[in-house]
Amino acid sequence: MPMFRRIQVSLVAATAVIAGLATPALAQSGCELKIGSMGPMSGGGAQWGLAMDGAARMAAAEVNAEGGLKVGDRKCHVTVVAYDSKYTADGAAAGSNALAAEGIHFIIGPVGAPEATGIKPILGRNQQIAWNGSYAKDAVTTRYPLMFHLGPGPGGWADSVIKEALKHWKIQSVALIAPNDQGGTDIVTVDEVAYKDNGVKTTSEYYQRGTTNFAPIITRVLATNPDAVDTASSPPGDAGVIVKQLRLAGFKGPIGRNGGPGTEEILRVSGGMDVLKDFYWYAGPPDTPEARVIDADYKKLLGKDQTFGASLWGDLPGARMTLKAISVAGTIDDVQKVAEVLRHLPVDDPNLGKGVWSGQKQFGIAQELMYPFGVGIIKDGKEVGVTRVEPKL
Amino acid sequence: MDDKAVGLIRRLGGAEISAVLVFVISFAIPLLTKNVMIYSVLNQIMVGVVATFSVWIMLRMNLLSFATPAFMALGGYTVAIAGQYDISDAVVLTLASFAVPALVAIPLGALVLRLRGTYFVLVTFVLAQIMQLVLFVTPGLTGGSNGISGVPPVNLFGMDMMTNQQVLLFACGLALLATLITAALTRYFRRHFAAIEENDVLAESLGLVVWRYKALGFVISAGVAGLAGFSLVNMLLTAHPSSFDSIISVDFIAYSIIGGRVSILGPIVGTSLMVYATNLFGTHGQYAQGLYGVLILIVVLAARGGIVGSVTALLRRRRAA
Amino acid sequence: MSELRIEQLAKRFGGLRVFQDLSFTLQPGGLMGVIGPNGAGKTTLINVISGRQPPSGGKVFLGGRDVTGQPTHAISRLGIARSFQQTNTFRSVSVRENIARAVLFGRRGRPAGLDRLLQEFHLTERLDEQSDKLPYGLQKMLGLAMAYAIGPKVLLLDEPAAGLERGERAQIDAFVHHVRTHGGCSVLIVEHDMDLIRRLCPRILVLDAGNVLADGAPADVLARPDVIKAYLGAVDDEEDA
Amino acid sequence: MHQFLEAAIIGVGLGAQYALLALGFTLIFGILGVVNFAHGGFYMLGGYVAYTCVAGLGLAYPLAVVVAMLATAALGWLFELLLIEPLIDDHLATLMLSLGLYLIISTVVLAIFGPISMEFAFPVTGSFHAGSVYLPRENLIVLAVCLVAIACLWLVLFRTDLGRALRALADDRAVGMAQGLRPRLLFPLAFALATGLAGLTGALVTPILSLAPGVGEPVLATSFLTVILGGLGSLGGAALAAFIVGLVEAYTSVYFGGSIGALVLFVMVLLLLVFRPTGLLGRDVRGA
Repeated sequence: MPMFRRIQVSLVAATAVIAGLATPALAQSGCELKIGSMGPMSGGGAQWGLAMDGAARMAAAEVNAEGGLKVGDRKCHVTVVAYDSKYTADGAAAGSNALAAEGIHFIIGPVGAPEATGIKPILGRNQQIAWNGSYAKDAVTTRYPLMFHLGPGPGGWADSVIKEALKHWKIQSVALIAPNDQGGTDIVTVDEVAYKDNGVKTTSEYYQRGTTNFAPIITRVLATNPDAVDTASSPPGDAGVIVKQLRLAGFKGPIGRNGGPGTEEILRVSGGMDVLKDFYWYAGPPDTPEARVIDADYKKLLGKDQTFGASLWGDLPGARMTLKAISVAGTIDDVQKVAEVLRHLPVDDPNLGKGVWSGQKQFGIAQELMYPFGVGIIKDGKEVGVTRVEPKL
Repeated sequence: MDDKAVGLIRRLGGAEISAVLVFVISFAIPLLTKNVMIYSVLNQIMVGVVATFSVWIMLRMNLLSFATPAFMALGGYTVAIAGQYDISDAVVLTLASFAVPALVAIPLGALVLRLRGTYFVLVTFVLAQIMQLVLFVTPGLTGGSNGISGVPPVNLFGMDMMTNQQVLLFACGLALLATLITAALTRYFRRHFAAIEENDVLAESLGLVVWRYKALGFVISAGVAGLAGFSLVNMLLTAHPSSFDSIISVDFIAYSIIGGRVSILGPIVGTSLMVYATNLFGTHGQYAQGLYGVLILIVVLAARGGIVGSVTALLRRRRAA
Repeated sequence: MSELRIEQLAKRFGGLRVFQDLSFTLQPGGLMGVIGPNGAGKTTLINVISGRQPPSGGKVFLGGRDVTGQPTHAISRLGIARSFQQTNTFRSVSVRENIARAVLFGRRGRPAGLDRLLQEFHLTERLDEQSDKLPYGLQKMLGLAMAYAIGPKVLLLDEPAAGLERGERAQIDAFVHHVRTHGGCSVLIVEHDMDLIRRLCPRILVLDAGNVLADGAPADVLARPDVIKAYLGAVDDEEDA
Repeated sequence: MHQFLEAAIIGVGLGAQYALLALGFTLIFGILGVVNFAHGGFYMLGGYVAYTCVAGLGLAYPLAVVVAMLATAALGWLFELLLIEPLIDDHLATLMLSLGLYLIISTVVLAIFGPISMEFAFPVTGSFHAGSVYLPRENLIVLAVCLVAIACLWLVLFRTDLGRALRALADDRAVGMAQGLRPRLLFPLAFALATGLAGLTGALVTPILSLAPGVGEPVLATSFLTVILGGLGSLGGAALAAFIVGLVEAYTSVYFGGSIGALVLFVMVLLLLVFRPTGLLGRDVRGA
């Protein structure tokens, strides 16, 4: 009866793969604490995902160097599992599940707004704490209390950046340029409000992500004769090209970046200080000797240079605070308890200084870490310096 | 087994029956285990298989379609938008998520089915990109680049499908429905599709109305993709443009070719293997893509006709020996 | 009945004229041959009549009904079947399945004498073999059998003997005889094999440079000096373009 | 008015780049019947090879461009010979192979060079200004080189025996082979020619734009669009369509902005196909 046998065979073939999934998860030995890192680790935004991973690995290495994380009366060895969530909503959702399957309750990441959107609803199901570094309008909400935010977002800094820029230049109108997806539009809408509050007229221009030549967009933008152009949250590579092409087109006004780190890369891609000329930007954690210690420690602990710049500085406190909260709560399983401890931990990083739990005003929930940050100014091709802004609620 | 039963099975098709059985059995898995990894992978497989069926239906007629994400988006956004009007009845949503993309496919089909071969491939790719842009420029309806989040759970027979287990069970149900539709279509018209796949000039000269079957296949394929979109949105509780990026069609095509295009079991095997591999590789961070690429090379070079095709050929050879 | 009438048919590809002003009538049950040197437009003629290519001018009538420019499947369903120059079967499936598909798509049921035809070609004993595993000659006969299996009134044969061994060519005669007696078909043959044409066709049409050079009984036509000059000097077994 | 001129200048510049890419893409398709998903990967690779030559080996930039072209051509040649060749008639399989290769190329680049943009500047800077219209010098040079490359390609294809052989294979492989052309020799060569062009474009264009992993993806999409518009396998069509795409992209982006601009371009291509299903200069296509 060949027909019947064929059914059997094809059934076996089809179910084999599904059955193969049912292998039991790794058995745990001793006290081992696994934490996750998440973000785009390939493609366009890879540097941010890899910075998250670097931060998680550094925080883990710090406690391991002291013999492990003290949890109750045990010392736990901390390891990091990375997940490439590809800057997509489903990538992050799948990542949450994949990490949950390895018994991971604490995730450093994800990075992008789409990822944050995707992972938020699932954290409750999987009992996981996550730290997103996105600039999404709803980076944290009361509805998903296990989501924390590596702040500040544009809502926290934009006003200070604009006020600082206005001290150096007369800006009555600004054109903002950003990608047309959530990573762009969310920041631009926040920036627009901040500019208007400071009496600056705005126009916004969105481009298709993946655009490589910005000359047409720039021609369009310059037709409105803006006093300044703000590259908002355009990826640093894109922003560098935008700067270069703006200057080639003869634009003489100041160029801003009210949208996150990456100035070094912009400087490199655009062709240097002479091209950049007049530039103001949100500089992330201020470049202080204490912050620089992080780079030295990273090299000492992980045996290689950190190549993520200030991104790593910004991500590190989230990882450190998480481990601290686990230690204080004395549990590696009770996520609710860890979250509760975390919300009340004092915000004081050995390298970044004193900060606050912000977010109440913008999001209605104070789950955003905000440390001192800097506003950088380059004028006439010379770096004027970075002004330190203390966090305030 | 008596001759009548054998005849019936042969008429219905062994592979088709196996495929349906696989999904019937899959209902048991969420009831037997609580393992999050299995839930997660299985849920992705359930979504992926449905989307891959949509590609596979077109492959039955030798048409390689990149348009699946566009129709998935139509189905998914239909559900998300309905959710905003508090429509959460599972039956209504299932019908809508099938019907909306299928209806849109009718005029689109008239446009793109005139094209053959690689033109069809490239144009469907353009269609998927247009859909992305349409989402971006219609923030009022689709939430633009932010998508629509907080989609309410579907309501099946008065019960909200909220827990992980219920979501997965519902995904299994949608996959079973998609399998039934796909199996019924490709089995009932197997001769027509096979003739078009192999030699549409000859088929037409023998009197087959080729465009009619191509149109039918395209419309059903669009509807099935819509079901995949529904399943995905239901899993994420969010309809987001990044879920329907044109580039994900590459995954579904890879699933069906790696699994094998000759049998309906191909998409199932291909999707299961590749989704599993993706999850395995996902924790290898930046090397995930490369590992995926290597896997594609290996399967294409080592298993011509895909996995199911190769296994079938192997068995046939052994039987002949 | 199903008389095939061609009126002033013309076909151009861009500036290239394939044929023009072509008129003839094929009576129900009739049989005619079309000959001409390579590139005379013989295959294109079949393509245009069967709807595969649109004509640039002129009309095609079947049984008095204008079928010009109809799609291939429609013309096929109205009763005009064609065979192809190269072997043309569904290669990956069995002989049985090939025949079954032709019968299914033709939608007229199994035509009279189909099984006897298969027997005559010795295809009956190879029904379960995959069609592209058959010897070339048999594949060709299968292609012919499939054209007949849709139950046509008119059969257009495109170089049925091309590629066949001398010894196999008698099967073409048998096929033509069979479809005329059992199916009542009229047959139009495009062919290079002059023996075959002479043997079979009571009437032949000679095409040259897109025009009808001669039309009549083989004995008369083939004796004409212009026909000999235009065509017979260049007889060969090559397939035309 | 100056916006109008500006858009024209930008459009022609874009068109020249797109033409080099699309010519290679359509060459591979026309001759081998392979839809090359790795085309963007070769573009990216060209950029990185040139960068390595300049920054790592200290080569002069023009020399680096040549090296990049040769290196990508060599990789294309090997890829065709070793992987594509055995499966040449299975269009789906070759499509998947090129996709797999693309994923591997991007991963290798990411692993070696890291995720951030490279510091890779064009050796010539500055721009010509005429009133409010400007023309960057570097763009002018790239445009010139692109046009020269297109001209060279045209000479090779239409004035040499190799070119005649390649075109004969593209027209009809069976006839070409019957005439004694040897696909085993010519196919890898055609593939290498096309990937070399992509590498050349990458080496030329990435320094004036940016060089990072992921710059290959939009290249693939644009090549698709251009080739559809021009007519598959038609070299003249690809060149013509490249300039049309470049100009339409420039004008729509300047007058309607980024998102709408892209949408207009896509819809335009779709509409064209309604009226001319074989593209501007295409003929009937073989099945895929």
